Amino acid sequence: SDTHMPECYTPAAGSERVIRVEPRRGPYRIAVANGHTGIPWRMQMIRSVKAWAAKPENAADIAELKIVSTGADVAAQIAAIDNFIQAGYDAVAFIAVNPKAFDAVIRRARTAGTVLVSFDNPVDNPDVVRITPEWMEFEGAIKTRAVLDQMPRKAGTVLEVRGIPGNSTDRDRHAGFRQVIDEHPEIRVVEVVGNWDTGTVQKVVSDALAVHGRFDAVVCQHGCRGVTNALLAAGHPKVPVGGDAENGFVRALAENGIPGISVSTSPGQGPVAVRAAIALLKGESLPALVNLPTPHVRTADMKPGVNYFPDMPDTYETVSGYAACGPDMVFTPDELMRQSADGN
Amino acid sequence: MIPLVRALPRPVAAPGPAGVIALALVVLLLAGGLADPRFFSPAYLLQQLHTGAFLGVIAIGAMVVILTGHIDLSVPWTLSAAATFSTAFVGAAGEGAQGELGLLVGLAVGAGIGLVNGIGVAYLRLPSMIWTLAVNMVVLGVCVLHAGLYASGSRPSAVMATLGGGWIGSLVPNAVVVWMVLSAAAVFLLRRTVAGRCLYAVGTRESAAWLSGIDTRRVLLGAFVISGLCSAVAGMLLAGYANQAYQRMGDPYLLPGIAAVVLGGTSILGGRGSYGGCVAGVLLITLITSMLSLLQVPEAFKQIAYGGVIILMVGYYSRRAAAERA
Amino acid sequence: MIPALRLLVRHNDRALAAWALLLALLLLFLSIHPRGASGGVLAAWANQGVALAFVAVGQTIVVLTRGIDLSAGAILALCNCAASALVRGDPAEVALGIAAVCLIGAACGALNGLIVVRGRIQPIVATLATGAILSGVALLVRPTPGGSVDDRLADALTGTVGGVVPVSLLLLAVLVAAIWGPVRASLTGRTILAVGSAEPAAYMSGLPVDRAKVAAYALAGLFAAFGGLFLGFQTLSGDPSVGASYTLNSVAAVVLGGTALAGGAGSVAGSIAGALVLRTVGSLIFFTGLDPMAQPLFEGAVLLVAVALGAGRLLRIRNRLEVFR
Amino acid sequence: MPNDPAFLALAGVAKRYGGAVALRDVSFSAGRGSIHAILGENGAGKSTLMKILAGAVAADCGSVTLDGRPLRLDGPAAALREGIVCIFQELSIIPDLTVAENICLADPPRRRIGTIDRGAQRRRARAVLDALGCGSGLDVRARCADLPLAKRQIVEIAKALARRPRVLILDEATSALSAEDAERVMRHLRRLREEGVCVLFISHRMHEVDALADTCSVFRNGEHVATFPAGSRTHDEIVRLMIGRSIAHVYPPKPERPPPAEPYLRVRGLARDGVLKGIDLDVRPGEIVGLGGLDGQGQRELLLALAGVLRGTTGDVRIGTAAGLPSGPRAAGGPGRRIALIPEDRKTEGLFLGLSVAANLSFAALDRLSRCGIVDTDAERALVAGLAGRLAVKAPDRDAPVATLSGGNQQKVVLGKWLATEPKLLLLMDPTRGIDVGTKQEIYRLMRDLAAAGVAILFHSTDYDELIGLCDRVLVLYDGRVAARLSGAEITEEAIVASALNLRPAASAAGSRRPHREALA
Ligand SMILES: Nc1ncnc2c1ncn2[C@@H]1O[C@H](COP(=O)(O)OP(=O)(O)OP(=O)(O)O)[C@@H](O)[C@H]1O
Ligand SMILES: Nc1ncnc2c1ncn2[C@@H]1O[C@H](COP(=O)(O)OP(=O)(O)OP(=O)(O)O)[C@@H](O)[C@H]1O
Ligand SMILES: [Mg+2]
Ligand SMILES: [Mg+2]
Repeated sequence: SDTHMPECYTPAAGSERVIRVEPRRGPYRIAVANGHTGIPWRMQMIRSVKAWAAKPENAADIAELKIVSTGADVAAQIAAIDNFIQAGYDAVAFIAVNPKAFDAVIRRARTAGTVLVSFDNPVDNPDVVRITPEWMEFEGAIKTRAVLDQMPRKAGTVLEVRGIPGNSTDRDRHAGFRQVIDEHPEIRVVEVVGNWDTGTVQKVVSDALAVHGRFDAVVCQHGCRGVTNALLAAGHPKVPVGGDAENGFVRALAENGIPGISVSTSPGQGPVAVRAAIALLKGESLPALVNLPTPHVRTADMKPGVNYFPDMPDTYETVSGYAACGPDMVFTPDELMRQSADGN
Repeated sequence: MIPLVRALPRPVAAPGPAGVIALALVVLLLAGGLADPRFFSPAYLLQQLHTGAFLGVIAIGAMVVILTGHIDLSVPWTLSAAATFSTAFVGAAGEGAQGELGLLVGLAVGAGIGLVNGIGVAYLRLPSMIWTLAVNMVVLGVCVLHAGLYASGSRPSAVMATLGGGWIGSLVPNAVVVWMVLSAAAVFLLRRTVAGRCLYAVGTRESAAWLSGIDTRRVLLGAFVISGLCSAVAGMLLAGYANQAYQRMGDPYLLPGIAAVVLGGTSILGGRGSYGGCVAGVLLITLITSMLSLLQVPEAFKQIAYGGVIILMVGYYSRRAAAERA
Repeated sequence: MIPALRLLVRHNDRALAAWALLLALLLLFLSIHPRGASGGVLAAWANQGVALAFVAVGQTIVVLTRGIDLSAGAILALCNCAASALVRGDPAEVALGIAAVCLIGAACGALNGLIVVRGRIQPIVATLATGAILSGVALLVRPTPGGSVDDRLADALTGTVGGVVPVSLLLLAVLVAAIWGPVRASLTGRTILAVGSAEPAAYMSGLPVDRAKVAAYALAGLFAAFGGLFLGFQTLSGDPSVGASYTLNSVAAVVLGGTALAGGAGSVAGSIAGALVLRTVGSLIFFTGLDPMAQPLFEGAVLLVAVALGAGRLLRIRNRLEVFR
Repeated sequence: MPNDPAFLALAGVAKRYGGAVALRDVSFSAGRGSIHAILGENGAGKSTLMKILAGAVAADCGSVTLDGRPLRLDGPAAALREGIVCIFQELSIIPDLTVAENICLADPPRRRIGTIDRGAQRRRARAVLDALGCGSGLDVRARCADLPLAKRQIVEIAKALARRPRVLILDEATSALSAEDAERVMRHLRRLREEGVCVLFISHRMHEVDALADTCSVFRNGEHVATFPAGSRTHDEIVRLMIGRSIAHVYPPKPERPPPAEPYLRVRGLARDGVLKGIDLDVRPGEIVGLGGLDGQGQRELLLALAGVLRGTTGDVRIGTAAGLPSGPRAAGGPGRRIALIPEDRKTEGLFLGLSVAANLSFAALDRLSRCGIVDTDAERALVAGLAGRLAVKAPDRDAPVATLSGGNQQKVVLGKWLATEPKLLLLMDPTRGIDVGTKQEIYRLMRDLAAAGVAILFHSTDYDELIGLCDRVLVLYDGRVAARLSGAEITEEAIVASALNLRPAASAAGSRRPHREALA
């Protein structure tokens, strides 16, 4: 079966399932239900959704775009989706606070005919389109392997900086890391928990350096600016570091010539998900589980103004969108910054 | 100096909080050292002091508020807000002298939030646990809105960077020096000044203090402003340490701050507690957290150990206090 | 009897105020809701608040003893995880599972009570510690979100009766009336109030102080378990990190409901209103055309104002010493 | 019933608190159907002994037998089960519960299912209060927190009686009662004696002891020094047993005529909704003015209003150089007015129980003891030493928490705390509550000396002796108004009682006559 824009909405390996709904005529009422508040990534995601929707060619399809952030409480997010269903929205795109918690509301959505699209932290439910990086590949095949490549000798100690315990994404990314690193039995792994928080990462990495003295590479999930900070503060030799795509981290790699790789889960997922919802409403079919191409760049290839932005905040996500998903999916910083206080 | 309460019970001289924690620290280090001799390395211990300093500064504010029998739950976002706005100012004003005014901006933010906390608790007589929680949410909202409106800079000024991340030679982290200076100030405040006496008195029995001619409302207000300032200082130090201000940077500090004060033997009901214990508490918490994570202990067991330590220590203090009473 | 009525109103004025506030907010919410007041909307509204309301009820009972339970969220999370492992299979198994989860909650609560009573540790500290321990245990039970919960029962409990009245609200009312009602009217209930009002006096008067305290914390644990169970029915799964936001919100609900943290006086009903108020404020942002960046500020500000309403009592104060009560 | 003299017997009871010995090897017995007075100076160990009987404090050693059976008194509940009911110096009622709930606190009438029958509870409460005779004007549905101290003390007593005690202990339970209520309570105690109850009775008011006790036991420094039939010894002998010296005159001589100075306090038409209805009064420097009257006629409100504690009080007031009422204690204590209010309830208003004796004594005066906010600890030490000596505070040491002092000594600390501010106008609310004769004498002398030094003193007391013995002038309040202004020779018990009941003096004879006595000696 041929699905919509396969170069962008690539089906996950081994998932044949395709989703298609009764087409209906636009323009559509779309809602985005975000969870956690006060996190830069989420804010940029919201911005890029608005930026995308503001483009005239897309605006035509959208009668109403409602974006809410319900915070960490799963009950609140479920209520938000229920309310959008009740209010007769055509589609709801959401980042689940917890991938297991939405089966009931997904059923209610199906009966009510509301299209759900889950992204970034996808729900474990085959009945909705789920758009996500392939976390194991993301952390393993791409990030960890790149780090290994840049290690002069594939031996010694590698420091893994993990995310928030009990979170399924952390679990998958750790698995991906392990999958690759275990191919090298001579490499010893030291594991610390950074909670995806720059300050905590810096603290635990500094501790690890103080105790273990020296590492041959570092693989970090998020908040990786903390890794470079710690390494530089300790005058540690410049070993390969794999990390996120926050402006601060990429800059630190580039400007200090630290070998490594920046792998991005871009906030551009937001508009990609919204566009998927609209495509479904228009009658296009999509794979049930979409794996987004994973943008990444090695230190050697980093260019200012392209891969990092000296005059943007350190928390700015340098990869604003998915080029593979078409020209309308890449955003310039000021394009995003313009999407701010205007109500919706 | 007339002690506010008898330092040690005359008959049974069981060690006080500071003593016990010192003991615990030694035990901890020995245990850790056996597990891995590198825990003894001066580099590691200095590292602990360095990260402890941020918690220590926060604990000063927390202790002052707790002494009055209240609590300040607005620490996380007061810290983030001070860091965010001070660095934003630096970004706008540019590096150099005028950029350093960002320090004042940060302090102003902290003092302002402390003022709001204090007005609610002291003048409107609202329960601190809820009022400061609400204030925390409002500040979060302000920060989110600010970040939503402006792509402002998030990089610390030179001074912030030096104080937060720099070292004197490679001997002492500057943050530790800051902590020590503030500690000295705190000790002086608590032991030698009228204000200090008022803190204890209000924490023991506010009505009696009021009838004694103290404007207890101003005392409470002051306590919360101090707390706000401490959070602000910690925020800017942290921004200097991490070379950036970022949202939610304060989240990891609320509960450890309170726990450190309580482990230090300060009564959560107010009116009782000494600063020495507070410092010891900070060191203990910092060391435990760091060692457990380095020993690769799974999060679940970290949490369990954390809670266990608190129960054991505080349980010991209360038994000791009881022994003192009868 | 009129004077009795007047006393009743005077002693519950703050709870009544909370209900009034809730009503106002709910009407506002329904009026801006594109769908208006329908069974589904009401169900979604109620379901979102009920778990917090359960926790708040338990929290109130502890606060009445002048204590506080900062482990409520952890107990809720633990019970939610337990539910995701136990509440499934044939009806008998489901029933047993529910019983087991309630037992776990009550046991955790009783543990808190024992630590407070035997260890002579301040409740806020003791429960802070047990909270850490229990969330650790929750992580052991379910390292990551998962499990499953009987979905037939779940649908029944999260739906409506006659397409109008949310089942969850009825469930809340019935459980609270059936459990707290009798206790409140017993000597234990009186002791719970007395302890919060003047513990030494209660002890001197020969009231069963320790028993009452342990009972209060056990009840708090039980109601937190209800909350965890209900979340399980809502999410059909268990999540070790689900409790984080519940602890302090439950305390906020208690205060909004007019129960003094100083203990001694207050009402469970008020706290239920307080919990639903908190959730309704959250729901308002769904349909107010508020910029997402401004939503957190809006929520915070509304809560701030709601809390500040409590300052009204100062106006009534004639004797300034009452300020300190 | 047989009136066996050893109905309640203690043998070899001792109790030490850390260093301080509260009781050493006390043996003591009391008979059924008797009223047994326990006498002793502050800190003698009376309360400790009673707390041991009530199970509130565990003795270090020794035994207690009741009706020949040895008792295990672990906790108040145990003692109450044995029928030992204690009314403590520190009130033990629950402020947030109603009068009825308090009176039936621990064993309320219950329905079959175990829930409390609130109707029956109200009826029982009423019955007890009526039996006591103090129930009038006390709504059993009222929250106790809303009641004045005296009413709360009545509830406390009713609560104890509701438990049908075999042994009833009153530890200064009448200290805050107006003479009338005290009278009623005593009448009821006599009735209980007839019913065979063993009553132990602690009071520092000798006339109450005279009026009630059959037997007296005197304690001193934690030792049981003597037991004798009431009336077999003169007050002077008893006092000597208590404090080891005799006191010739309790009250210092009054100066001939009050000094002709300008009034320091001048009040005209002081009013506050329903409680104060236009009060005029002057207090001159060097003058001690007493406030008498039945309980709750506005005495407390008057003093609180003058200290700025009450809002919404109107009237033309001039204090020292300042006009108008202070806006709060801070303003009251300020340079303009120099008022010190000795509050009524030492535990919640007077003291910081958790803080040391020294910190308490110096606290109110800290601004005098500090330069630009920094405490001058030497000056503080000196001040504390001075006060502690002057008031003979009996404490293990000055750094001990005030909570560990005996009731009377806590009261002394309260006094000292405010004397440290060197006030010009002293407002005293029942300052000698629970203070032993010896100390009372010292305090009276202290007040007289202060007056002589030019301090104006306004002094509210529930004890007529004090008003008569100490005051230059006495204002008797009735229903928020001044019912009588007595001075010099007019200050007699009859006159006070009469105007307190708002009667003509003649009629008073019928009212409340008490066995007349001269003031201790
Ligand atoms: N909790 C305590 N801790 C330490 N010492 C105490 C404590 N309670 C009482 N004491 C000491 O025991 C002694 C006796 O105290 P107690 O209260 O029995 O005196 P009292 O006879 O009741 O005096 P008063 O007439 O003033 O009430 C006093 O010296 C007091 O300081
Ligand atoms: N020291 C204090 N601490 C806390 N609250 C206080 C204090 N003093 C007064 N209050 C209360 O705070 C509010 C403002 O007090 P304040 O005394 O300033 O009012 P005010 O305008 O002076 O009163 P009035 O109108 O009677 O003069 C009042 O409710 C008062 O009861
Ligand atoms: Mg006594
Ligand atoms: Mg006494």
